[in-house]
Amino acid sequence: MKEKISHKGLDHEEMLLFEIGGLNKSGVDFPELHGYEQRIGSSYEDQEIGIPGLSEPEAVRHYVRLSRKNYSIDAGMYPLGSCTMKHNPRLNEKLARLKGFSDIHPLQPVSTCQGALELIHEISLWLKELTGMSAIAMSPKAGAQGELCGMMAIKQALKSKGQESRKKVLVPDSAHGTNPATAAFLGFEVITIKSTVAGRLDLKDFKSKIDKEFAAAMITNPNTCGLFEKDIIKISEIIHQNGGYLYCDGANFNALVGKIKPGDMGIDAMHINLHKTFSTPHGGGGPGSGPVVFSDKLASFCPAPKIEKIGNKFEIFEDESNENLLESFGRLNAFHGQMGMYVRALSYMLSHGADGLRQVSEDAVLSANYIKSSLEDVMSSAYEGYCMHEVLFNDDFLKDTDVETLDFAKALIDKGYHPMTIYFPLVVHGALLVEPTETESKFSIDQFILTMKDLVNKTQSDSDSFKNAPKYTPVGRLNETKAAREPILRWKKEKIIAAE
Amino acid sequence: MKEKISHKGLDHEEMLLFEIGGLNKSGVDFPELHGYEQRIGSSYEDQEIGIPGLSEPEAVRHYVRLSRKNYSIDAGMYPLGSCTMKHNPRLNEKLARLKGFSDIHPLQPVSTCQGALELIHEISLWLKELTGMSAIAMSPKAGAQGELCGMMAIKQALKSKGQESRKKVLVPDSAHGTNPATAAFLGFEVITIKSTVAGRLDLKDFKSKIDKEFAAAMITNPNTCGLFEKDIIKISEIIHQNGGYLYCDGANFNALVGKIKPGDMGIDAMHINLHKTFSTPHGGGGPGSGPVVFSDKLASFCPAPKIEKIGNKFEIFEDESNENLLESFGRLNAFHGQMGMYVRALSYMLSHGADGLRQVSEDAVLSANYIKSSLEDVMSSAYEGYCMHEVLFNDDFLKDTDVETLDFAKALIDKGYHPMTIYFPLVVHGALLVEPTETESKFSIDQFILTMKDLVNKTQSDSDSFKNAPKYTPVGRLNETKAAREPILRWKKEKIIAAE
Amino acid sequence: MRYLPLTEENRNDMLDAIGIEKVDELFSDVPSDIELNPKLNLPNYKTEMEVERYLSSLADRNLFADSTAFFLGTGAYKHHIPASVDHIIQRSEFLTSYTPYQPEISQGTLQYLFEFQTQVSLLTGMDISNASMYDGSTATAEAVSMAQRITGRDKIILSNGLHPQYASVIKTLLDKNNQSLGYSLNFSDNFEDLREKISDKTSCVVVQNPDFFGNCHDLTELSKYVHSFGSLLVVVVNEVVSLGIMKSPGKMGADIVACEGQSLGNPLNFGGPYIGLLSSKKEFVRQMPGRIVGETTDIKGKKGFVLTLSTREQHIRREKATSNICTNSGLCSLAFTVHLSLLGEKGFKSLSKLNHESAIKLSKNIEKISGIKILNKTFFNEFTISLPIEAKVFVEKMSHKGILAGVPVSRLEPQNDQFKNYLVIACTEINSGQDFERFSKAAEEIIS
Amino acid sequence: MRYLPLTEENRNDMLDAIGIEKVDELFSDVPSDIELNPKLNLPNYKTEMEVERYLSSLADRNLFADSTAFFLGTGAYKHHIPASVDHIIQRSEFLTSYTPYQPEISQGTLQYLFEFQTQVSLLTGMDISNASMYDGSTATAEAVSMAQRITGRDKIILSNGLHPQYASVIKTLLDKNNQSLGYSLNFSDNFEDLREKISDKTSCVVVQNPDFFGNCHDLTELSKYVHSFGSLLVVVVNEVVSLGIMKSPGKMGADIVACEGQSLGNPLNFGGPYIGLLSSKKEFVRQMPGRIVGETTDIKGKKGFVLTLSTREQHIRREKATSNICTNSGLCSLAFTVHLSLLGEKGFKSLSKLNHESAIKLSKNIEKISGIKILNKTFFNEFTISLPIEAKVFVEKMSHKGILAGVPVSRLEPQNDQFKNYLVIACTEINSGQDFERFSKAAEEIIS
Ligand SMILES: Cc1ncc(COP(=O)(O)O)c(C=O)c1O
Ligand SMILES: Cc1ncc(COP(=O)(O)O)c(C=O)c1O
Repeated sequence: MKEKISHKGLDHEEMLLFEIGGLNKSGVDFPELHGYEQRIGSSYEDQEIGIPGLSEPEAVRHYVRLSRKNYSIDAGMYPLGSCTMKHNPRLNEKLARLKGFSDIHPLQPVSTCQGALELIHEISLWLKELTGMSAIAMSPKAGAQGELCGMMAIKQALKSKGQESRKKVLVPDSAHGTNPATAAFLGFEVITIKSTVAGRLDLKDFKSKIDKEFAAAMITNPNTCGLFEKDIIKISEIIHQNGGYLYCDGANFNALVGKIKPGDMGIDAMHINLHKTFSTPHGGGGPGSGPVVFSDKLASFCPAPKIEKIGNKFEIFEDESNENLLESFGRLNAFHGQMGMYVRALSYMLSHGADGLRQVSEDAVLSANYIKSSLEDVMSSAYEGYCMHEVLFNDDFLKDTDVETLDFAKALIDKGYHPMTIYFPLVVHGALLVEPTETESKFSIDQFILTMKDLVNKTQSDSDSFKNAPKYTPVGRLNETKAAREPILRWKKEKIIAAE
Repeated sequence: MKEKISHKGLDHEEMLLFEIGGLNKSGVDFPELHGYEQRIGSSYEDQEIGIPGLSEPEAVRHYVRLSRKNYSIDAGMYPLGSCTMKHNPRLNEKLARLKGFSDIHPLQPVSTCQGALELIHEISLWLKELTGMSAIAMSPKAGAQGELCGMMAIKQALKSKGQESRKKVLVPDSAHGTNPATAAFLGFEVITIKSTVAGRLDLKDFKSKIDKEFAAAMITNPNTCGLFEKDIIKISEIIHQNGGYLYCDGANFNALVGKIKPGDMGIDAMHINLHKTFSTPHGGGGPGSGPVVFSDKLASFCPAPKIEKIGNKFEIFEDESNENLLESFGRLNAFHGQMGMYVRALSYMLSHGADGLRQVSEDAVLSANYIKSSLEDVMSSAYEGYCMHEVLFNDDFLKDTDVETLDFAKALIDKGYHPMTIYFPLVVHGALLVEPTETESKFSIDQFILTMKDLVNKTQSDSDSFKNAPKYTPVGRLNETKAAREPILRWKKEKIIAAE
Repeated sequence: MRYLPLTEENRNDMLDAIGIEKVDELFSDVPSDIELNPKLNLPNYKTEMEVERYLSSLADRNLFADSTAFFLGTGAYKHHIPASVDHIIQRSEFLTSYTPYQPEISQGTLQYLFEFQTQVSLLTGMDISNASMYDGSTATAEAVSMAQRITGRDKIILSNGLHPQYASVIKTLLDKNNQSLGYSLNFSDNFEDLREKISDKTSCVVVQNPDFFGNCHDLTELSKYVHSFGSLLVVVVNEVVSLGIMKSPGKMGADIVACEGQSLGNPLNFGGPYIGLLSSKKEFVRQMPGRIVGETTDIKGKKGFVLTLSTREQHIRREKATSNICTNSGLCSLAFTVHLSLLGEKGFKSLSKLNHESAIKLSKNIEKISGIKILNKTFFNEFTISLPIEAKVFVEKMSHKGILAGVPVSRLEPQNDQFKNYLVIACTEINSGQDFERFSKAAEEIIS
Repeated sequence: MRYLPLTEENRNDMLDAIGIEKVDELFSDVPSDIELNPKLNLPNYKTEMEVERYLSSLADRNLFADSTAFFLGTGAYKHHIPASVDHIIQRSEFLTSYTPYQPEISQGTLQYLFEFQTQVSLLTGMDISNASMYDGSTATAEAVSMAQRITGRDKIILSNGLHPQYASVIKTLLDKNNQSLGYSLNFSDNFEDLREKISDKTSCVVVQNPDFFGNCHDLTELSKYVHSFGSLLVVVVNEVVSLGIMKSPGKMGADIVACEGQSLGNPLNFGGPYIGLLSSKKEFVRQMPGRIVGETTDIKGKKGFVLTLSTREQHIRREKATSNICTNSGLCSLAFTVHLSLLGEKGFKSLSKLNHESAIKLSKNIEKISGIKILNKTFFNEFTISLPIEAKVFVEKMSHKGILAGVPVSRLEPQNDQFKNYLVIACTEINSGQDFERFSKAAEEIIS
């Protein structure tokens, strides 16, 4: 007899699939087999794999119980800076499941999927118009792949001019990790640019690092401090004067959508996270979609596939030998990108329209500034002035306490909130980056502000409760060091520790 | 500024819609109006109603938070006796939403809904075959309306024989409340029959109460004590010899489905709760569906509508003047019953098939008996011998403690279980009626048994914890007396207490 | 079998624990006259894919509203349901829970029902409401039954504009002494007839508004008249969306209000499941059938909700209960309340106005068709037309053109020749100008 | 606007609190060269119903698999997905949460990922796996990149049976020195060619199994040969269902395995989102890209899960990270693991066998068609046929008969005439005997 698991009211403990499932259990029925002779040849094998199964009732319960251990936007405010955790409209989920979108194969005859191609074409038009850019690559699977796409195009452009020697990519120290990682992955040399005390790119440092090997700069705008790079026009001029390209990380497009056209900033390429600005759900980590818009200069280097309207038919150019792709830098993934995300994002765009999208950025920026001005007195704003769609605090307000940023975040969990992004960007000590998004009500934001104030108060009087937080969660604070030192990365009958 | 609400980790407090919504907020957009002159006449009025709205993000959060305060089958075992809380297959939900079923109007031309009529016809065939009965009325909206349907047919049959003077309906004291309520609603006189110490209908008492005014008996089999009425054949013979009818409450059909045909028991009418035996979800209280099968004797009195296959077309007879409905007792509700439930139930039946349905009743009965035999030592079985799909305990095992059945149930909540049905049936003191259903795994049942044993142990040592239970729930034990004494039945700006 | 977690090994272990060899031993109480394990003339199990394909093939044989120009009403209306409604009602915690008998772990259901009761009360203009009935027709019957108990009188008077099937239900269930209910479906119901029949034996007068033909009535005068006999006025609302721009039944003096609530949150579903709303003046609360949720506090004084006043109900009062209802329309009430919360005052009023405008627009189109006459002086989103041919034939022909044109009155009253050519047409926010043009064009072709 | 909770009044209050009059003041950092509030050549807001109708009209213009006899594969397969999968992935708590950065309130996601990693490791026969990549093609590229880092070598050798688009991706991203990758799509890949090219400069050899044409390979010998040069064997699996009745890559000696996992739990979606699986021997874990979940304990010693070994990742290591990947295929991995948990060993093996049988049955039917030749000696659920006419023309004509007949090799390799008449046909549990008959009948008509 197994030992008893201890649940508490509505909070159920849930063992691992491998502990509750069975090799002879299944939640899927099949018809009888015929027993034909196998045609697989010598790689045929019919031995035990070891994957336990669950009947449908058990499976549903397993995952429902697990789900209840998660925080979600649907259940509460999720002010995770840089992640744009806005509401995910349910209409989008419904439409993405229409069989005409979800049940079509990427390689079925083009004549049989004209609606799908038209949809991709239409979302392309929207994105180009919203960004004021002239070309687009839809296929990147997330922001980071969008960065690869943009930087590959730049690499290809340099190559086409015989400038392979331009190897240096300038990246601000406040940049998201994907920026330097992307540049390095493509063989560029990453040069870090300092930020000023005002949280912007240090122009002097920037200029000083430009030389003949200068290839491109990767600038995030609004940057990860939640601030608009006021000098962006100057920056782009310098870049172009020096024969380089301006890549813009568009992860923070939610601050600008409908409000300005990034094309006006003089950028050459920018990715857009459909899973941020355009509300496709984060799904616990993905999937995403990171289309990249391009300036004229880079348009011809776009990757395959390319979708075009020819007459009243839609065509897809997918083979790199195609005449429309002669200068293309190649292909980033199989097939045509994230159709499921395009449907959701286009549904979002159509729902809002031009007027609604402008309201989105205004409300997002307004909400962030409202939080900033409400908490400025008790916390420590990292920077002066107005912020964009997110507000950055440093840990000065915790200085004379035993509480650190991490403790503060964990205490916020106990109060029913998902913490803000912490310790990012790196340029601010003990950073707390708060992004409310436009889909929080004022009532909800006010509640958040009250809670923050309460917590700040408590840092003086009761620092212990911060160290012990969170205490109302399915598990207490977890030992991450142990996890990394003795990595247990999968279940085994007897536990193994990987990578000793 | 409003006061702060206190959440705890993943557990969010949630205020009333009326406290968080706004009259000028909405989660639905509309196009502009034309402003035509109204055509409603003097009953036109355009004044404030007072219904607050929520944007979609707020609405989703409101209901998601509320949902998280509920227990559900999906999250845990729900052994609520007499309710058959089995797993609700997700396939059924999907199919009920096919537009061909969900998006059709009950009064559209019969030629345009042949598939719907065929479905109703097919589920009728299944139910008749499974019960071994010859006629069926599909329209009743739940078990209780099924009872009305069956008893109306009996009333009509008596009338057709000029026997309106037969007014007495015999109902066992263990019967579900709907039985006497139904009979009384139709103007019958309800005569209560005692149960024996063995938990069955007392045949002597039964016979003694039959006289010339005897109209029918309403017998539940298996009865609400979870026992098979061994004398059912004898009972039906007595009834029929005395010119009466046997109505069978089929709410407990899960113990028998595929295993025996109720028609063999000599019954004249029986309702089936599709929302029990055939897995349509309970939905927090409904909707249900309670088709009634009839013996030959009652077949012609079936209510409208009636669906029949004529040639290869399906016809629906819905008007009582129709020649096919000449003896019909009338109509129980508008339209044709619970289509949404039929789709789910038929999907369930087809999925299981004849073999699977027999397995259902076997597993349900096996599981109940397994619990009975595992807990018999520490608790007090109300009756000897094997039970059917549910097992009934009395509160003898709590005798020398301060703990009452209600306390025991509340303590079970703290351990992560929905309590069994308590204080029903009324014939057993402090009843605890446990129905595991066939969709609990052995692991889950074993866990339940261990928990029950632990709790029973604790009744001796720590009765206080029972009185204070539940403590791990969104609210503690609620004051039901106060609710009934000072009924607050709706929100008002200033609270009102109804019905002083 | 995919839904059955017990393995053969489990079963054997459990039989062992019980101390028996075969599961059939557990059925030993079944007398030998009854066959155990009878042969069933039914197929064996099917895979999920097979079931899905088969039922889809049945679904495909129905002409569904979204694929047509759609104009059916008479108690079941097609409205656009926001996608979030279906997401919420599919939450496991709402979908797979039972009636909230254990309030401490059912606050989700209880709170939304409390909110639902409030919304329904506001809409109908009444003091209180219960937690739902099966549908509009049974809610109406229960309202009548309530009135009988309250007044201690049996006699019922139905207005001639009541939905024929609603009248049928009342007749079937409540016409205790086989009295005439004075009901005979009639287009122009000015209540003259009805006023004449009222007496001090009358328990209640039942009036539908807008009536079956779509006519709108101000019941203020009638209610006073009814009350002067000590009788109650039961108002029936088939299309709750109308309440956005019509005087509420409460304001007009209703004592009990029964509505079909399907229009909010619930799809057409070929007629069910739907949701009955039942409201009344607060002094009648102890005669209310069905479940009611009330506010209370827990041992620590924290607010919470419970099912209350259950001494009205069958599980406590048995043969003395106010009704035999047990299971109600739980999840449909959730859909209703979610949809209405999404709409809010602003949205609900817009929806109501849009429906009315849509019907006005259609009426303007139809007025231009020679041979067709609109009978209504007043209407909300539904009106009746008289055709130059049989309405039944007309709708059949229209359906071949992908238009579901309305409900022929003869579908419900085939025995009454005067209605042969009458068609009731409804129009909601789903109908576009294109639908109206299709209607006109096709209608002209058919009747010419 | 239905998704925006702020009312005008709220906005004004908030502006007041900030101490400004107009929201545009918040944008004062935007230099004047950039136009604020530019005119957008885009329509204004649409109602939910309008959006739904418009996008449905686009969807209606696509011929979807369920409405056809369907035979497409080559890296994207149609399988039956149990209805419960979609229910679970739509749970708010899974759908609307972010990457589990705060483990105490993300144990749901973390535990299923831990289970997912275990399932993937078992399927591939490898020690460890990460928490998913974008898709099979990018997982393959990342596997190659891993091999380059591990071996400190640049050179890559691709087998000629690799999916052409996968080869393209590797070429685009990793062909650092514009070396020849030795890739040229070729039907009968017996690896001779490949063996010849291996040297002690080779970082890895990439082999797809079953290969692009459907041929199955026992890689045991090859892996030994590859290892003898200090190179790694990267195995690519396009159709994970094949792993039910084929030797696992791990067993055959693979060092790194990259799979497209779409076949389990994920619909065709016109090519995305899909899910890349990446597994390896445990000694390579610190070169793994992407997120990995590990087990640990909380302060009270209770078991829990966290993202771990993050010093491999971009947010910690920046330019020194193993990859730039951040967002992965979270929800698709949930769908994968739910589907696989529902199947279990028993179901997965049945599924695998049924797929194989289905393909065998189709092959038997096709063998009877004169003029069509099956090229494969071995296959799992996919094989290649040679037609007497251009494959592109053939599929177009078949599509007019409601049959989506396969993928012409020329779709992916148009420049290579040798493949002009080659068609790759896949067959899964969804295909019935009726589909096969339709295929044969239509094919005979078209080629005769
Ligand atoms: C500023 C910034 N850039 C890039 C990315 C990478 O985007 P993705 O996670 O979609 O790859 C992120 C995502 O967190 C981000 O915040
Ligand atoms: C034995 C019995 N009879 C009748 C009923 C009434 O069924 P319903 O709730 O569907 O009206 C029930 C339901 O609880 C029951 O358990």
